Amino acid sequence: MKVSRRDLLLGTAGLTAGIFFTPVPWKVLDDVSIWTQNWAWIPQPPRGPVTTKLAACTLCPSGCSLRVRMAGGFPVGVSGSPAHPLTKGALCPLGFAAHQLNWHPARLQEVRHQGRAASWEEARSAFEKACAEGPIAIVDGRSGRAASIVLQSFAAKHKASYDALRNAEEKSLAPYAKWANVSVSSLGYDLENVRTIVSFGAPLLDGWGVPGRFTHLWAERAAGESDPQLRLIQIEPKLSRTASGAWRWIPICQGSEELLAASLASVLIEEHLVPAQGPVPPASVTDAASQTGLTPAAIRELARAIVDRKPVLCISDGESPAIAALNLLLGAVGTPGGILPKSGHPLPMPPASANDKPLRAVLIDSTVPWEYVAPEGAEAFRFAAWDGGGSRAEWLLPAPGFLEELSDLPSPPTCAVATYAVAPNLLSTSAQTKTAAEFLLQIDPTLPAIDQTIRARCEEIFRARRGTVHAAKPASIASFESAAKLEQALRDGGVWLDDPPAHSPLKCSLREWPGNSGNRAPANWATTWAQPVLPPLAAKLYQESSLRETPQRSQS
Amino acid sequence: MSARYGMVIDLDRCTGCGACMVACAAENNVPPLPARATDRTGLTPMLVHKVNNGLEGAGRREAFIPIACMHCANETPCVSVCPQQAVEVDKATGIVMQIPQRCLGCRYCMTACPYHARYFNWWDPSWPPGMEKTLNPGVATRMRGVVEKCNLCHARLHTAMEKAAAAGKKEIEMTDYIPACVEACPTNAIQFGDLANPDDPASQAAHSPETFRLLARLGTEPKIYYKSRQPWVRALAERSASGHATEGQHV
Amino acid sequence: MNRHVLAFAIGLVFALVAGWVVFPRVLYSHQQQPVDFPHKTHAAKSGNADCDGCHPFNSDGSFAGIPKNDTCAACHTDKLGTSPAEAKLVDDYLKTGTTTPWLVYSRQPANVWFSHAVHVKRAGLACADCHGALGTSDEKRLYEQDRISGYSRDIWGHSISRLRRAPHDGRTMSDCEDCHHKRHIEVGCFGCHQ
Amino acid sequence: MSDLAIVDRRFIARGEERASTLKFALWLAPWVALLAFGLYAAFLCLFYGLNQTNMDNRFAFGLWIFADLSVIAMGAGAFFTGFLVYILKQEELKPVLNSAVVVGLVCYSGAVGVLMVDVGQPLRAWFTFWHPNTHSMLTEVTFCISCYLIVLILEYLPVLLRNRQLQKVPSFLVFEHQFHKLVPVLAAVGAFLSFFHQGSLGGLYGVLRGRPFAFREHFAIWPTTFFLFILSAIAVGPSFLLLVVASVEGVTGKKLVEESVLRKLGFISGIMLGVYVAAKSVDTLVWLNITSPSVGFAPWEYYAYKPFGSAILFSEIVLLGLLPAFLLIFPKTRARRGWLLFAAVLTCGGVLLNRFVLTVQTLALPTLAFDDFLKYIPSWQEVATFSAVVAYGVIVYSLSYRYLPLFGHSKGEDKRVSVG
Repeated sequence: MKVSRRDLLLGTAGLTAGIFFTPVPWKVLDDVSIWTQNWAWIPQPPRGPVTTKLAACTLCPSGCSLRVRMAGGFPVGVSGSPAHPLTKGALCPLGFAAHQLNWHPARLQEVRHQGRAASWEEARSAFEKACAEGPIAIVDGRSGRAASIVLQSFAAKHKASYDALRNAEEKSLAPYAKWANVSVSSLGYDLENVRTIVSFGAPLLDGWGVPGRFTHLWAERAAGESDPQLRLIQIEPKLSRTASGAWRWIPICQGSEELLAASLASVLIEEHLVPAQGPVPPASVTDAASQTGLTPAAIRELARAIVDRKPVLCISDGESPAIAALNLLLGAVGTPGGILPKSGHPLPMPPASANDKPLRAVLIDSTVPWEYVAPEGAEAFRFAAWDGGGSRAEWLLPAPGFLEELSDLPSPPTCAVATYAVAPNLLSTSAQTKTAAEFLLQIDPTLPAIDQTIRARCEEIFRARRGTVHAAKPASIASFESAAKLEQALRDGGVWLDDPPAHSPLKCSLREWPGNSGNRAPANWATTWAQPVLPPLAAKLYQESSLRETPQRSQS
Repeated sequence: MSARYGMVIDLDRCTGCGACMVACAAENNVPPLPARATDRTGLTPMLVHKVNNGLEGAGRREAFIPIACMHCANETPCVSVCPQQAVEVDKATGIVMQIPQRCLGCRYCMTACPYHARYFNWWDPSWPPGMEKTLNPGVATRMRGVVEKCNLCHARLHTAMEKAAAAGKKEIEMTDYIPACVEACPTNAIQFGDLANPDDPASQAAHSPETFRLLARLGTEPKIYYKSRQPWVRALAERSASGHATEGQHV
Repeated sequence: MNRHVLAFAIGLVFALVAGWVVFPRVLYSHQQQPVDFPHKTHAAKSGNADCDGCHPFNSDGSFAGIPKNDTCAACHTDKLGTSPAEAKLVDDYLKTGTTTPWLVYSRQPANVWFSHAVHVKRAGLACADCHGALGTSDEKRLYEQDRISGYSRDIWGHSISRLRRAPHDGRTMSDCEDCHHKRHIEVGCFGCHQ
Repeated sequence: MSDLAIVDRRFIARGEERASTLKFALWLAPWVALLAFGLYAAFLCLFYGLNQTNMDNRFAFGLWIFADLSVIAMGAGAFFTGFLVYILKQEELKPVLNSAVVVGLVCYSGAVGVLMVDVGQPLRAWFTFWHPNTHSMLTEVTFCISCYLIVLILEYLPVLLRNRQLQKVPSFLVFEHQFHKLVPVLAAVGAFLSFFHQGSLGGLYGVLRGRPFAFREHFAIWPTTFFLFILSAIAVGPSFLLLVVASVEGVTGKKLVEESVLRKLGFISGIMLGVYVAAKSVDTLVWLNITSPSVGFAPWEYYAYKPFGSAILFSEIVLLGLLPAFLLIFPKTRARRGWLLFAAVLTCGGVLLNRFVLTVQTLALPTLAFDDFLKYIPSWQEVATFSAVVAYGVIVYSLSYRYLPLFGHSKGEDKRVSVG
């Protein structure tokens, strides 16, 4: 029989009617929705048990203790460890997303020579050649580590110069070190006992020093109080975060800090607010007033306010002898609540040997910030885990990333009590990466290996029988039966904190009032991090909120 | 048991460092967004606003106001508007929650929220290759086209509940349940706790006279309390509407 | 006229057959487990008849789930028998150290939070209450996966209409809800979603 | 004559003379192009997500929601005319009934189309039917609009079946005759549904207690905007229909309906508009003096931001409300076609402005003391998608006009039984 058009029509009608009495439309509708809930191209977190490990952050000299949550062999979360005696569990914003840094697009994956892929062998032979021809310099961004010892001793053996760069906090301590003829790393601020802090532009509440150390003190003793136990006087041209949180904000003209310090000193002497000692500052209040933009009355009022509550401590942003001299006058050097020498064992620190001959090559450790520019004409061997935009270097050598390197952490800058901790390598390094120390150790195996140095230092601490190891619960050194046990405790995330210093007074002799130094370095993470290397989630602060102004350096 | 979790935020202690924002994003698998994203299309379940007292010169002061979902307890604006029950006030915890898998992305709840604490996934989430290994196992990633917001780190509550169950306990230990932003704050500006429990320090702090809440007069009973000793901060935060006291940073 | 009815009826029947018989076969893809695993035999030979012998709870209360290779290796350091399945396990996975890619019948999506501790330790459910006789049979089950949603067939249940299902068949959200209602347990969305 | 033209002719009712095929094609071409462009934009939004738009977390609603609200208000002519003709027996409006149905169908289907692009997860939109939240105005809107869309399709069916070719199928003829008995019922159902979703659309904003600019006092479970939207919708519906008919007359150069019909539409529109403006004024006063201040929002602050000064409120109520109402009610002005059309345009403008204010100004205004007044300019994808709806409307209407007896009964009608 012939199927007519109408039959087909009716057949289709039947089909359509029928299909609604089957699971097809309903199940497909449901499944399609489920499909949209589990799109294959959207990554889902790993399954499996989560374990927590203690570690230490090596992104900056502060060496905060971390609690790292691990799943499937990878870090899935970072938070501060409350056991740390200084940070008390605080971290900087970068720390909380640091576990993602190893997958940052700017991560260096391979040796690069003049922008082209190269091999470690080539890098090594090139460096050995440079060493042979000489002179070379080795630049270390964070001296005093076990790795620094390797760099130092290599420099010593191969007639290279060893330069240890200092960050702004360390620079602010440099004058006292010079006058007392001790090493900068052996000095620190006794913030815990201060009652008045006069900050000349130091970003005390914005990434200064060890995260949490000062902010905790400020929060407990100052925040929002009209008459706080801890008075913070911020002298700074612009309204910074620190200025906003300060007890008093004194806006002055750019660059007139040291003149103001001098004039304050003269007022203090003139009004007998301090015992007259040391050189008399040349500054007169009136011309200080004209240059700082303050009235003479305001300067005098400020001087009185400073000494109203003692002990008082002045902190400069970067190196500033004039402000250091003011501290001397205020008697804030070598006394509690002032600048104190660390007791315990300040690590040996050779002076940065100046080299007059033009450098043949320079080896730059991964701890050196990207702002550092290699001397003209020197072949630069730049170690780094991430490319911070400094492709100026001849050689880019991939260094281990976050939690990938066994390292140790000597006392952080500004800390008045000696500490020591070990940063374990929770993650295995890829074969492609090497630290500068490893690189040099391969060239000269006689250098002291990292773990040997760590062991030696643990034995040193163990022998000295001073201080406490802060872990889950604090344990005094005396309670350890062997140096090996101590080392294990530190490798498991413990932090050794020396006993409070037995006050060995700090002798600073100063002939005349120092002149303006001028140099001043911004010091907090918001401005010193080259933006391409921010953890992507920290970059949200700049990109997806108006909380922070993008750092000027981000243009590079 | 019926808890009412909430926070007390001491604005005087906030230095605006942003640690809470980063910790929140990391804990909740919030993706980094494409370069086109701005503060208006971003995903910031915890967002710190920068405000000032409107003065110039030496009298000028700035303060920081962290804003997450306020978990409104009364007439919760976002719950009643959702056409398909993707938003719900949890009976046991008082947490206002958003179920991305149920959400159809109509964004009606976003227009309903006076705190702008709800965020839309304008993009499919994506991470640089390999970074997905670092996602937090407790939290499922969202897909584009849905709304998300603060759920008081509910994954951490789950973990605490499981721990309690395994130990044969019915109630969780509050020490096991601390939201990421609370844990992250370097000045302990954020107190977290069960506001229904009179013995809870957070609850005592919240019900003390010097606390206040944003847009309290709308009558939605938010469970995020604030305090500040600085009159201008109180005045600014308590005043209901006016765009004059802010830097034009959000545009 | 009745010719029209016939045409309509043919279409109707065609639709019904396609929808009820063909569709389920097309919708699900069929996969074999990497290694045939007879639960019953293992329970007998290994001596621990209880599930938590191989599926224990972690110290933090989380559930270990499918055993890792080392659990198998505890007995299968080397081939104990002659079965090809064991040979495959030992040679391909235990020796090479690659995790065995077991297919999990009751795997829930990432947005679901299911705590075994809460259900077993607090509510006191037995494994079989949800997983049926899985542990006490040697049946080699196929793993069936929904081609559209990517879910295991056990989630929807084996009856495509979800009517007249076997007791342990189906783990959809409504199944969870039903059970909770039966026991008068009230959990909000985030009781089970993450 | 080309074959195409011949086929084309076959579909046009006997005795109706229409523009030549070529002319018609030329008329359609630009609209089809616009439609295609819009569909492309919509595809971009569906494929890449809503990052293609300029909406953001603060401006969660944008051009599309404004367009939906407006279009649906304009479509109100369909249910209201049906209501007038079949329920209130206003027989003289019958001639425009069919084109009212087409306008309604176009507006509603267009709105639903845009909505499907607007939501982030259209494939999950059906959850609203499966897990409805009965407290949500949006649920009410979704249910009513989808039901009413079906009603409109049913109402359109008999019109469609009057096509010359389709009438050749006897069973269709039978069906259509039977169906006519059903139409009054449909009209009643449609009216009922429309009342609710028009209202709920207004309710969408009235319930936003978090947005004191939009929040209004409640009667029973409904905020006043619920009732204002119903009133404004039935006020603007006839005006829009009037404009459509007039412009069709303009384009075709034919007199399609008696002038009296248009006047009648205008008059009804005017009356309703008058009622609306009165209610709106009262509501505004209550809101300015009680509702808003009671939650701490001084009303003047709403109008402190340019360009949304108080002028916007004035024009909404007086210029585009009171004035057209007067022009439409006052016989002398209504009698003059020019004034009639002008007033109708103002009426539409007023309702458009009202929808704009509720959608855009509500979101632009700050709520927290420290957030800002925001700007939002739609992206080209948004504009294109929206314009696709317009194009779609014109195309559907043109086709309906060409092939279906939209206005009154064509002469071919009585012969039709002998045909086929």
